[in-house]
Amino acid sequence: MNDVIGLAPWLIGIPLIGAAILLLGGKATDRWGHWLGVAASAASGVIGFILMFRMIGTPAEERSVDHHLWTWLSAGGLDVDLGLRLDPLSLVFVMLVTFVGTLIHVYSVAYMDHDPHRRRFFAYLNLFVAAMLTLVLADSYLLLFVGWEGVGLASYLLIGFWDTGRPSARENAVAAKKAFVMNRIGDMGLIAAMALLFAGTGALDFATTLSDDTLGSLSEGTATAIGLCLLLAACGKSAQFPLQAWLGDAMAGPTPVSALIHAATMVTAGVYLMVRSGPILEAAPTAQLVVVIVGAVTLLFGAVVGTAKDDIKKALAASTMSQIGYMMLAAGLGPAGYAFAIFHLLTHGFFKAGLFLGAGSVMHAMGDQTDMRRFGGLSRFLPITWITMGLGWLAILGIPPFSGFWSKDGIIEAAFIPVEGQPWRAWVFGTVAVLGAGITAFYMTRLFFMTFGGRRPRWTENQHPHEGSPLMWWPLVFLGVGSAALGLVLGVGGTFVTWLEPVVGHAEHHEPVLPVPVIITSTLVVVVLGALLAFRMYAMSLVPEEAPRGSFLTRAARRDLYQDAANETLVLKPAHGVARLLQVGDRDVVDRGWSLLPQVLSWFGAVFRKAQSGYVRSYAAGMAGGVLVIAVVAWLVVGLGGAQ
Amino acid sequence: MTEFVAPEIDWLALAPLIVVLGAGVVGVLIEAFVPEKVRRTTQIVLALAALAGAFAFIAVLWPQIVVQPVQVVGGSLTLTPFALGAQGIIAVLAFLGVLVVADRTTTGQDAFAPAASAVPGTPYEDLARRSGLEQTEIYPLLLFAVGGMMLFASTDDLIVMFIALEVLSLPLYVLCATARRRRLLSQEAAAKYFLLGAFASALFIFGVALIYGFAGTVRLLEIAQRVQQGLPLEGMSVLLVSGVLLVVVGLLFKVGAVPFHAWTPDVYTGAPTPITGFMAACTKVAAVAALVEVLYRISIGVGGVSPDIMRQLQIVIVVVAILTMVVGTVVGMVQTDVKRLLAYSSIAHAGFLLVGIAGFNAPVQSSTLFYLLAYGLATIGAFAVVTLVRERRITSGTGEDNGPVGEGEGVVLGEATEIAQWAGLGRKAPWLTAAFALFLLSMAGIPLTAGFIAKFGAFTGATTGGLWWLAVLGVLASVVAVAFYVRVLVVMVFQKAPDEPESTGTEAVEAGLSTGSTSEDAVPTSGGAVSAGAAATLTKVRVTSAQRIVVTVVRSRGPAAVAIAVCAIATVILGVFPSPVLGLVEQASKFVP
Amino acid sequence: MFPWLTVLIAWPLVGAAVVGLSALVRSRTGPASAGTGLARPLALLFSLVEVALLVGAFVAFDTGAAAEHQLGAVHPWIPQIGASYAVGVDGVGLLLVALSVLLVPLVLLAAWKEQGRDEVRLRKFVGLVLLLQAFMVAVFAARDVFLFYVLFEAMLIPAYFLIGGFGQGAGRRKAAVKFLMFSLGGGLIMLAAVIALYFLGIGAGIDPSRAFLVDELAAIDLGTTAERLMFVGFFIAFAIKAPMVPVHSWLPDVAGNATPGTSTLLICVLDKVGTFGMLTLCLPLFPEASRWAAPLVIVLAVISVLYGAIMAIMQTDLLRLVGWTSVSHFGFIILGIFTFTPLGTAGSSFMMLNHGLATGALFLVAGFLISRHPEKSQKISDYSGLRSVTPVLAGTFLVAGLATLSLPGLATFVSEIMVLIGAFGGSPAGSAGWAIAAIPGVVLAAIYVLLTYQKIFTGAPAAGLEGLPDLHVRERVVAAPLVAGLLVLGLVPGLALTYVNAPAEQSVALTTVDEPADAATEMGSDK
Amino acid sequence: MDITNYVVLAAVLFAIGATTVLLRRNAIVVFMGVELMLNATNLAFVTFARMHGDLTGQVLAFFVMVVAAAEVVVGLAIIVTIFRTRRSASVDDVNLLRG
Repeated sequence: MNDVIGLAPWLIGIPLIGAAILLLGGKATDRWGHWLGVAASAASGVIGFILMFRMIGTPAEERSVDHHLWTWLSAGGLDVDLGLRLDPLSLVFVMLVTFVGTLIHVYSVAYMDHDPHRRRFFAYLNLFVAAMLTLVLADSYLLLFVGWEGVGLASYLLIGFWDTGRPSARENAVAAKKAFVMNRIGDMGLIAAMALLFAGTGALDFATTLSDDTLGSLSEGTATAIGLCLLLAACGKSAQFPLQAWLGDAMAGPTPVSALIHAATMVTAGVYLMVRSGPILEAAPTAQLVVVIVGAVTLLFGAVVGTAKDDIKKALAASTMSQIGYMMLAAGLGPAGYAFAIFHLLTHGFFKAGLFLGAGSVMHAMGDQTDMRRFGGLSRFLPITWITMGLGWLAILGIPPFSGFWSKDGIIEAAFIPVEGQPWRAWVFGTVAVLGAGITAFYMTRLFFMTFGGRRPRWTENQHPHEGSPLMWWPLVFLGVGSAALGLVLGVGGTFVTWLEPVVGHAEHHEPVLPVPVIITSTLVVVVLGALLAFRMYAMSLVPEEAPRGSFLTRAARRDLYQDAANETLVLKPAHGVARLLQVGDRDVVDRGWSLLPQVLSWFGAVFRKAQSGYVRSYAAGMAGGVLVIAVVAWLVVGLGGAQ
Repeated sequence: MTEFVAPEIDWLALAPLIVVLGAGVVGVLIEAFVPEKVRRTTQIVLALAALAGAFAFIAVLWPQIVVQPVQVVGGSLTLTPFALGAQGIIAVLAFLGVLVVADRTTTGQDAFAPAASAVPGTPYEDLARRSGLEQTEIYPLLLFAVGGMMLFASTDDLIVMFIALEVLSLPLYVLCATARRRRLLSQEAAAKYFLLGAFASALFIFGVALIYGFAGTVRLLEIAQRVQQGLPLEGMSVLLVSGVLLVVVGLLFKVGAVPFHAWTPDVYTGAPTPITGFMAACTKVAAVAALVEVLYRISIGVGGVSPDIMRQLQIVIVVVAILTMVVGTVVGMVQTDVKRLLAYSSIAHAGFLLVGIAGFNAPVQSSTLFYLLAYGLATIGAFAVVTLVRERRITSGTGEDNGPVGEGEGVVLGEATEIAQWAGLGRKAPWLTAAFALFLLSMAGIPLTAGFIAKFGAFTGATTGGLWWLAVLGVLASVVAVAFYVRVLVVMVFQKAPDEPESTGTEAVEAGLSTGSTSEDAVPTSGGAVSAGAAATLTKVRVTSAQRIVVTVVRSRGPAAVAIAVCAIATVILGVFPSPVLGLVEQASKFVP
Repeated sequence: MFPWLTVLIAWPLVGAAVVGLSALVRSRTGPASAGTGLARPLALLFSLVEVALLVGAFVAFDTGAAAEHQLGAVHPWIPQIGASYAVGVDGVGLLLVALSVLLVPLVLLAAWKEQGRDEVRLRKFVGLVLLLQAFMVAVFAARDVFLFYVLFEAMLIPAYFLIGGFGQGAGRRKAAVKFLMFSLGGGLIMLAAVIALYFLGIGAGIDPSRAFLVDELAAIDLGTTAERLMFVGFFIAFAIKAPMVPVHSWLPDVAGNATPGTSTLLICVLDKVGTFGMLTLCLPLFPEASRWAAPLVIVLAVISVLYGAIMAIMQTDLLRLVGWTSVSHFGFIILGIFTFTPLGTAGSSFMMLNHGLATGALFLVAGFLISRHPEKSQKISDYSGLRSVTPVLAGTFLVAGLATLSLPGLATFVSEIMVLIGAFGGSPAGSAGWAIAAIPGVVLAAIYVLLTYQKIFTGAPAAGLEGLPDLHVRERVVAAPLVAGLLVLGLVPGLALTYVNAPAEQSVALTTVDEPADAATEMGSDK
Repeated sequence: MDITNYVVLAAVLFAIGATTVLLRRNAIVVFMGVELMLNATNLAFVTFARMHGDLTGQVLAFFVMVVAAAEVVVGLAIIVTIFRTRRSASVDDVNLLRG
């Protein structure tokens, strides 16, 4: 391992350099810039492979290596190295990020072909890859935070990529800002968590903070506080309830961005944080419970929203939200769930990326149309897209043997594992998980058939949908295969679980409250029911081109269950009121208060000035009076002094 | 047949006085015998030489005085280092003052009326002006005043002090009345100054009488001894206290402390500006020096034996100091006329000086001397600048000629003393403005100028005397003071000069009204020049005849420029490297005055 | 040893004088208003040589003893009143000296075209800048309370003329006066405390001819009441300078009316005197009183953080906005200083440097932007969609903005996180709570930066702005060093932390020991 | 006769003089008030001289007279000039300078 460890920094370095070249290089790099971007991403992918390969070669207990680069921050008892931690967990992410990332780079070469600023786009993509790798490779919370906000920045730049020169430019910019700010709200949690950690353990690096003896020294209260702060951060980054509002708007970015950042990798960083901080959470059961609840709520929330969206990207975004809800839920279940959380994260990374890219190629074919009510019957025109998305669809439904099944089913089983003292938990969360699976089946089927199925196309005649260039559909194929096979490869015999054990620890086997076969079958039944329902509604019958008014629930779901309205009324309006108040206060109280001073003085001045009447006699009188007054004062004071 | 025994007199100690007063006498003779062409030059040279000589003698005297103070003719002249220092400062400032007085500027006119006795606007006056008469008597008068001041600052004998008071006052009364322009104001200033001054000196001398009644002597040190011995008769303390009080009041009047300040703004405004500068600087030095001597000799002179007396005096000074600072600064804030503003600033400075003096401890003497020097330099410099900022009237038809016309067309009139008129001076005359700004900053006590070191010393003095709260008050007061200096700064440096004629014309008219300016230059026809009422009519005249008044800066013929430069440089040097001078004045506090 | 600081102080003075005299040269060779004269190149030359001198100073500085004051000299100045010319810098002082030395050439470059062809104004401007630089270097180096006070007040004068004489805003005169009055007011209150210090010092047996040396004064034990009173006197002056709510009113006006260059020098360097004074005068001289006042100060600091940020969000004037952000940042700095943790204090010291770089960059870039507008408008609403018109400008602005919102990877982040984490473990009561309360500041920062960026650079280009030129070379040269510095210090903060750690440890030690006098003596002794 | 009477008389005279200064408009009369104050002073001097039994006080009285005379010269000169300009000797008319 140690012979190749030196390569690790280049995982981050190469894309970073790529981004730098593309940004500083200016127009000169326009011609070949995009290929440089692809190359950079691919290069770190290769390095990732090498490291992965060597790590598989090493015995399990030696699979966690900290590679120290240089002392980053050393002051007042806080010593943080700039160091990378390579272990199974981080390498899984490295593989995901670089592999999917590279595919999406390639896809973008074609997708962004006509965009004058393609170079900038690739610079941002590389920046993202570098930041994401920093996030997952960091060996301390502080460095993790650097990647954490780095991906936030990249996401900001990419969501707002089209922030000028288009009718929707301003909206895109606003969406980007919204994403960044809501992420920052989560980041407050990470900062607070770091403060608590430093106060509690005197360090911020994983090696120290996550070791058992340090955690033993932490009181459960502190641990809970830290856990909840971390959860807040995770919610911001992973669009979990209640900080989920930004993800839908984030779809304003180019589709490859949605695929890479807002489906496959960045949004799952929250899950990574949870799993990485597993030891802390285990020291704080309350925090764990909250994590599970947040996960459960979000997975339902996302699923419900997904059922009503007509915009294909927004529907996928909602589904992402919901799927991450599953991962969160798993991450809250302790060692039993960690592995499946990451596993689902991995598989989801593939099939969701595939679905997004598919959606992208559909939009590409339909002239950037995103409304599914304007699609339909595309299977004939976009066969490759149809098939690959189909694989993704089956995967996300969790139909065996497609990859989703292996990961999601694991999570559902884990959800059913009873917690001593709280028997209700297993039932509640288990049911939620199953229910979620059903709804997922419904909206994904809806999406799939509204797009490809249906009796007759719902687009105008002058559109001639066709597959994009090979650069676009090859990545689709790769991802499709991945969505189909990955689960089988890694899932059978728990390969993946054992692979992660060095990091997340071994989960001794618990029996779920229901026998496993029962769970599996019931889940499948629910899923199939959901799918059939959707098939009946959107494949068998006609889909109206204009969205019907729908039930209250539908309308609510279309509007993301009024999350924006809630934020508006609960947060923004009051905050704005406060701000206005402050503004007025500063102008009319503070500032005026200060300016009052000279006014008062000059008023006195004007008064005294009257005494200067110009009459000699009054001057003389003043003098005489002065003499008397002073005499009296002198006498009085001394008199008093004598009295003492 | 007893033979005559000549008194033992230390002539060297008297030399500075003798030189100055003697020169004054000679000056009178010059008026009589020297032909008119060279008279002015002779007078100027004589005056400057006398002051320089006096200073030379003082320099010679200094080493021996700091070792051992001397009393000449039984204390009528008592040279302590403090007194001698005061004399030196007076000599220096007077020298600079004379330079400013002597400057005729490129207009060829000095600031004094050709025939002060002539009624404004009469044909006789016109004649006097046309024939280029000049009143060179001002120089002997100045010398007499300086002599009086030097004596005033350095005597132990209250009567001598009284005489010195008159010797310095009477010439000033006269000088105030001799302004070339705004004659009415000038005369009014003289009248007010005289009446109030006479009143004050009456109070002073009555106080002396009472003290004499108590002590049977008018020598401060002896008085102090009497105080020490205790009261000869019951109820005599009343005599002493009220007597000292009256004497102090008489001095505070000269210092210009509230509530005895009322004359200051009017006189400073009305008097010819060079005289104002001279007066503001030198008189204050003399008066403060005398005040310190009286107070300290009586109170701590013999070891502060009578706490009551000391306490009462301290209270008087503290009360007056507070009043003076407050009134000086606060009223200064609302002034619109530069000369008046400087007058109020001098009142405020009297307050700060008193804050130091109120500390009642020997070291204060040296800080006081330094303060007086710093203040005097800034004041003379500032007023010198004022003399160069003039109004220029530009008429369609070239008006009646009065005095040669400066560069550019139109007629140069009196000083433009409205602060508003100073707008844009920074562009017209950057160096002059810079100097004036420097003087203002020094008065405001901004570090790296002499004024700051001075203020620091004063407040330190108060704190040494245990009056730290008074020091804090002083600090707050100086914040306010800063405010009105800054106001002038803003106008001069940042504001643009108004260009369009109408506005300036009317502005100047308003200026004329508010300062009651009825300068005979502005209106040769005597009709209007009676009172403010008439001033209104003459403004109509101005507006109707489309004349415009613009503000110009006349070039100095040299002396004034030298004075300004010296003041400016000295102000900076005393601010950055004050230690040599501080070292000198520090010796002044070796002895109780 | 070579008196580096004295040279660093003297050189700009020489520069100012030479620039002033260059007037004569011009007037002999030709009309003074003819095109660009000697003033600018001369000034730039002097400021660059100054930078070279600074390098020498850094080389000579022994980082091993960063807590001690080095490179200095002590000479009697006004022995009669006990003032000496005593200079010397510890790590923090050195960094701030560096800041004031490095920003000046950039400001001069940025203002290269500002005064147009008006040679006279130009000469005044650069002359004043050099003068101000000398004062700033000196004030950060002063080790004598009297000297410090003198410079503290004296540097207001050039600043005053820079604000009032060269601003764009109509209200610049009022702003200048407001600035001067606020600062002088605070300064004079401080003067009272200085005088009191003088007496107590002499009372405690300090040699009256050198009664103002900080190290000696720190060694004496002033009575509790007196110490607290004097602390208040000093602190008010510093709080006004810092600027801290509620005595901040002068800052937005100045920022909104002065030229960006002036604001840079003023807010990014000169105002640091406030926090620097708190750190190097209040704590050593009045440790007990500092502890006594800390709880209140912390509250005010946190209020400043949030207040400044919220006000920044509400601004419509670009430069005022940047000014308000500084109120917020100074809040962080003060928070770090008065929670008495090595980490927090080091963070604050580091932040003084970073804020200078970040806000400086923001001010200057904003200046470039405004100078491009046909009406030189400062209203944010007058701009729109410029990202496509002037991409480089937009990028630079964004980077500067990200530095202002302290994005990880940039130096500002390191210092801010140090302050927050440090403050959380602070010793005064309630530090943790207030540290948490300050964290929302980071969200507000994100809002005011990104909102501004969104309004100015995104959407459809505003009418009349389509043709604006992008940053040209001179302007890129100005922005590059700042951005580079922020990046480097963000990745290798150790470069700066080696200078601030030891002083931080020490000043915390001062405030944590029970008997202030002891700590003071050992501090005095290790000089 | 008790010495107090003399002192009181002096004081009364002084007060009358002061009152005159404060109350009368005519500059000449005002000035006469001042002179009256000076003479009250003289009386006091002489009285105290007698009391202390030394001549200093009496000599001082002469000094005061001389000074008074000098004041008269200058004072009348000024007052007369003003009178000639304004045709009025009322001190209340000379108030262009104020504020």
